[in-house]
Amino acid sequence: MDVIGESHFPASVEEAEKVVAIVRGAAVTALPSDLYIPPDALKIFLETFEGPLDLLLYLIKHQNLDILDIPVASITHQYVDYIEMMQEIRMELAAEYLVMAAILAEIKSRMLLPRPRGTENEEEDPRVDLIRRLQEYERFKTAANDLDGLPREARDTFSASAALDDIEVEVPKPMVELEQLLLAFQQVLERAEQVAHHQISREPLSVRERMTMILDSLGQGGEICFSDLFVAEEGRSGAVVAFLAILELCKEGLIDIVQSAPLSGLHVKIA
Amino acid sequence: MSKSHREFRGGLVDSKTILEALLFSADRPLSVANLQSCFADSARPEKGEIRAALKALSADYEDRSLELTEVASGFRFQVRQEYSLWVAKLLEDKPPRYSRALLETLAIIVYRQPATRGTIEEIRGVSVSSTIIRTLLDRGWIKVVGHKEVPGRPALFATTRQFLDDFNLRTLDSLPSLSEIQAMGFESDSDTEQALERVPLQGLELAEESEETNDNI
Amino acid sequence: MSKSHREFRGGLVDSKTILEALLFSADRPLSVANLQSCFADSARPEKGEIRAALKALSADYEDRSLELTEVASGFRFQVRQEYSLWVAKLLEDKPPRYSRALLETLAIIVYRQPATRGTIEEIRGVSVSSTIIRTLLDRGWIKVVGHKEVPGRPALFATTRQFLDDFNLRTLDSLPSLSEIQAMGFESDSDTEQALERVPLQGLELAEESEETNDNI
Repeated sequence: MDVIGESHFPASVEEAEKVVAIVRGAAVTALPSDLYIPPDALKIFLETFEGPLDLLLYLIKHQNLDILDIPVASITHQYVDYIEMMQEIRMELAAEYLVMAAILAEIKSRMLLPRPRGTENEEEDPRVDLIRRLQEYERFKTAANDLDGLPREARDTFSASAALDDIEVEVPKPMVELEQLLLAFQQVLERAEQVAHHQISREPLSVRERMTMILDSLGQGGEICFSDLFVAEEGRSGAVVAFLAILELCKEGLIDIVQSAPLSGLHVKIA
Repeated sequence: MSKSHREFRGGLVDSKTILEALLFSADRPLSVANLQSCFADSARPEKGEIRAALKALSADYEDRSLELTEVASGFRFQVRQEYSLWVAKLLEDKPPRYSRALLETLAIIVYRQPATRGTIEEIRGVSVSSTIIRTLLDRGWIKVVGHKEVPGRPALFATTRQFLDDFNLRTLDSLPSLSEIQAMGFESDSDTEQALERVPLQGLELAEESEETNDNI
Repeated sequence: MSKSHREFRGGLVDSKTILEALLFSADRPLSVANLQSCFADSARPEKGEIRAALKALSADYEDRSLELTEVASGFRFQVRQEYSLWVAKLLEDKPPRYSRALLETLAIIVYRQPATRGTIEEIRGVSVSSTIIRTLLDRGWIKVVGHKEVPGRPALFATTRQFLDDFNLRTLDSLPSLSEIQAMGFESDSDTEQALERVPLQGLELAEESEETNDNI
């Protein structure tokens, strides 16, 4: 099945009104009674939803159903069909969709069970909770739209200011305590670890600092003699730091180490 | 106040024009107290005087492209919405367009504050992405106001004054109230449908295209 | 230009008021060419028209605290000298504070230097605003030390000597190492967090006023 390119879409508004949808290049002008989504389109279809509640709302609204009277059986079938299709095309299936399928199935099964006499008032309609959630979600969906519609600073309104050139004032610069900076970094690290797809390596800062120094000096001269990157007074540990910094810069592709002739001196330059 | 009456060319330095100068020099909204504190002790106008001067100032700009508005943290001059089309062309970074997920999260925090992630997840039915929370914190629209005393001590989020300022609101009360629970029927769901327009689906209605272009300018 | 004539309240959107909106929303002087480029091709005024409109605009502000001036790179509105006394008070008022996003960005540059925007974004999980980078560059805490040889040649940021001076450090090495920081176990106490989180992005910390009444003006 081909995914239809944009060019097949109706060119004008009038045309669009007549055409209900385009499937495989052919315009469909009548609404099918059920909602069938070809697998190729499913991914895009689902990406436009914010989750199972959103999808369910769409399904219910699309069929012009009164939410207070959800025909659980048909909705469940349709919903479960999508879940199955998602699995078929090996879409990464969010757990929330599966939970919703389970909820629907449970409601359906409870509706099928005969109720013992006399308990009707005590036992709630199993749909009540779902309806409450859908209604609650819908309120916030509307609220989100309304919020976006408010005039927003820097999008719809812009603050007006005038220059102050002739006015001489020392504007104090914001001060930052070292502790604030460390706290900020600690929080970054915590988050990064939770997410965990990048490893923040534990190199000593001296290497990072040296890397900056080397790049700095290369920025001015362009090319530097390898041995000039080592300072005798720093002793052995200084040399190790410098060497690690050079290796790290090489690894990150930031510098090249070149030798113009065999046995001649090494030179370091910006890659 | 008489001390501050000085003349320049045809103009007169009085509290109204001083307030004008202050409001245009600040890069944030200024409250009446902020404005008062810029006057020398001996010549400090009363709050009432400041308010009267602001009112007169506001009237001066009635026919101009700027307006004096009051938001949560005070007063500011801003370019009227009618001019955003032209001003947008000046901007280096286009104003970001926020995702539905982010706006829904924000809406829940606005109307349910203080709210935990749990509240947001319960209402939206999906887990909250950390990126969304981070973006909202970065934007200065929400802040952590405490922690709920339940296992895990989840953070409680609330909106900030910056949020009100950025949405041109004076108080949370000036937001439209959360819609009543409605029997959900037939209204078209233009957001979803617009997104679905491009999807070749059997049985999916194409949204009626409105000739309005999106407002992300 | 006729296309752009639209009315709002008592006002009229015409080239003069459009120029006014542009000049007040820009954070730099605007040349005649800059101003022209904000109009749609079909409605772009001639240079002469722009100049005439600027002249009229300038006259409108004769009696106000602002004046339209021309500097090397173009036109801008500025606050008249007569008002420097009051404006100075405003600016002395409160040292601004940096946002949490800015501090985190700086921290990542400190510990991962030389770092590209990509590195920062990857670690923080959200995009880095240009404003933050510019603020750090302006402050003299970071500098560009080169460009990474990958597509787009992104700039490599590193900290400066100024950064060390301002934080009272002799070398970067005197900062705690990553593992030390993690072991520090700062109390994620909500006060600090709040303080960091509620800071407006680029603005000044807002004065906390208690008894502000909000009369509509």
